[in-house]
Amino acid sequence: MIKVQEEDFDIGTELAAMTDGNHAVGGQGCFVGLVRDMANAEQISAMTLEHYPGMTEKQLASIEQEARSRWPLQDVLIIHRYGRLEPGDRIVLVATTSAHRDAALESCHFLIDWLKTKAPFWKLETSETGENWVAARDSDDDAADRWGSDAT
Amino acid sequence: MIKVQEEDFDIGTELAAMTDGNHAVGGQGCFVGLVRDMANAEQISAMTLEHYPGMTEKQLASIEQEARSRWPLQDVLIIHRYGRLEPGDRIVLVATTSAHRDAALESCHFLIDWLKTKAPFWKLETSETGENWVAARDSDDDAADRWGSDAT
Amino acid sequence: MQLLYFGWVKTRIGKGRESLDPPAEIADVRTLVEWLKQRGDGYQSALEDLTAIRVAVNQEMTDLDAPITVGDEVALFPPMTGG
Amino acid sequence: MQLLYFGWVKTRIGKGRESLDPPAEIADVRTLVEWLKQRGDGYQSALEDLTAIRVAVNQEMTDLDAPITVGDEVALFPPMTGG
Repeated sequence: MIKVQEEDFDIGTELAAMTDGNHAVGGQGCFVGLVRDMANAEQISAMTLEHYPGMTEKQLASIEQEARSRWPLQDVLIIHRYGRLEPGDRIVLVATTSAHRDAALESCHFLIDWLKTKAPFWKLETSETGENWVAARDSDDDAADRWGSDAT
Repeated sequence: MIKVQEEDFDIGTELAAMTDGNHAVGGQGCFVGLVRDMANAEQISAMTLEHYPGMTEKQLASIEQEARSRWPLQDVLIIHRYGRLEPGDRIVLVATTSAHRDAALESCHFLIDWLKTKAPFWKLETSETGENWVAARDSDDDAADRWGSDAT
Repeated sequence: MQLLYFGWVKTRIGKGRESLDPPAEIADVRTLVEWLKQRGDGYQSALEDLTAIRVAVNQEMTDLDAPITVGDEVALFPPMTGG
Repeated sequence: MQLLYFGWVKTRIGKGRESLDPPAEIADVRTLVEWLKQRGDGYQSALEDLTAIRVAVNQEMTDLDAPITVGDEVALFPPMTGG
């Protein structure tokens, strides 16, 4: 399931909804990304996430499908926020359920790695010195690449 | 932090407590283990976890320390339940926070792999055919071994 | 043709969206971008370094060689920074 | 000496804990286990396959060659199945 939203989310509610009543789940992996207060030694007061409505949902759905094709997953959840966030705010939640722990944890790692470079979001950081678009990092490309390329 | 308890836990509350007020956290990884309703093609009605009070807490603390020595973690939480559980019930929660996503996710994977073979718990499955102690699996030993051996 | 800009491409061009009618001979993204660069300093600055530009046509990722036609939605943006 | 049994070791011996005074010449876990096996069929069955037995002395993991003394807490159990 894909959710692209401005509002915060409740991790406990979201994770419980994936497992309630499904007694075939042996493991649930999850990752939560949060806004840090420091970037390049500068104090950040806000991070504004811009995205490409329409394409974002399609890309996230495609990334979900890719994860499902690679691991035996029972459920996949991606929640990605946009708009103005502050340090400590949650940005993104990815969670997967599987009969097996390796599938759950590896697929979470895959999802967040691919989101970094393949989900159409752009981050604008606000600090004392002004506004600054966050640059894509080579290390994020490398992290995405280690999973190989899209099957499609 | 280590908690060994009979009661269930609330994932949302536990995860939020690790990040609230700490604006240096960039990523939080977590894994939840649940009781499955099938084992070796048999329907399971209950799983009873026995543990070694005193030693359990020591072992979990030692596993937490090992994770902290291997990754730059800001916080580590391990909650492990004991007693009688039913299919769908939560057994264990591991969660870590770090400035970086790789550290958070890899350390969660490490923690659950080591818990499987190094935490003094034993599982008794109840099915229609009676009670059966869950046998340790070679694949769990292999999973623990891939992280190398204890530094101590 | 609907044109969308995101991230610093948007900031430099000074708008996030516009509707334009490029000349009929513009048949791929690369020639569209060259045409846009002649529209002013903002476009010139935004589209100067083509290695930093990512392209989506009708909400699908593609590249500068992608063919385009009148009714397409073409988006130009820097590398994505999701997650 | 406090003896603790878990998992199927406990089930086969028929109890989870007991206090015993082994003879003075029993100075390591291996000889303790051999002595226990003479106490009855339950012990014999539980401790038959030593490769399946794990050992903790005073709540620290160790092995059959570990030395033991009178006041120790010795635990015998199958491989752990946590998580």
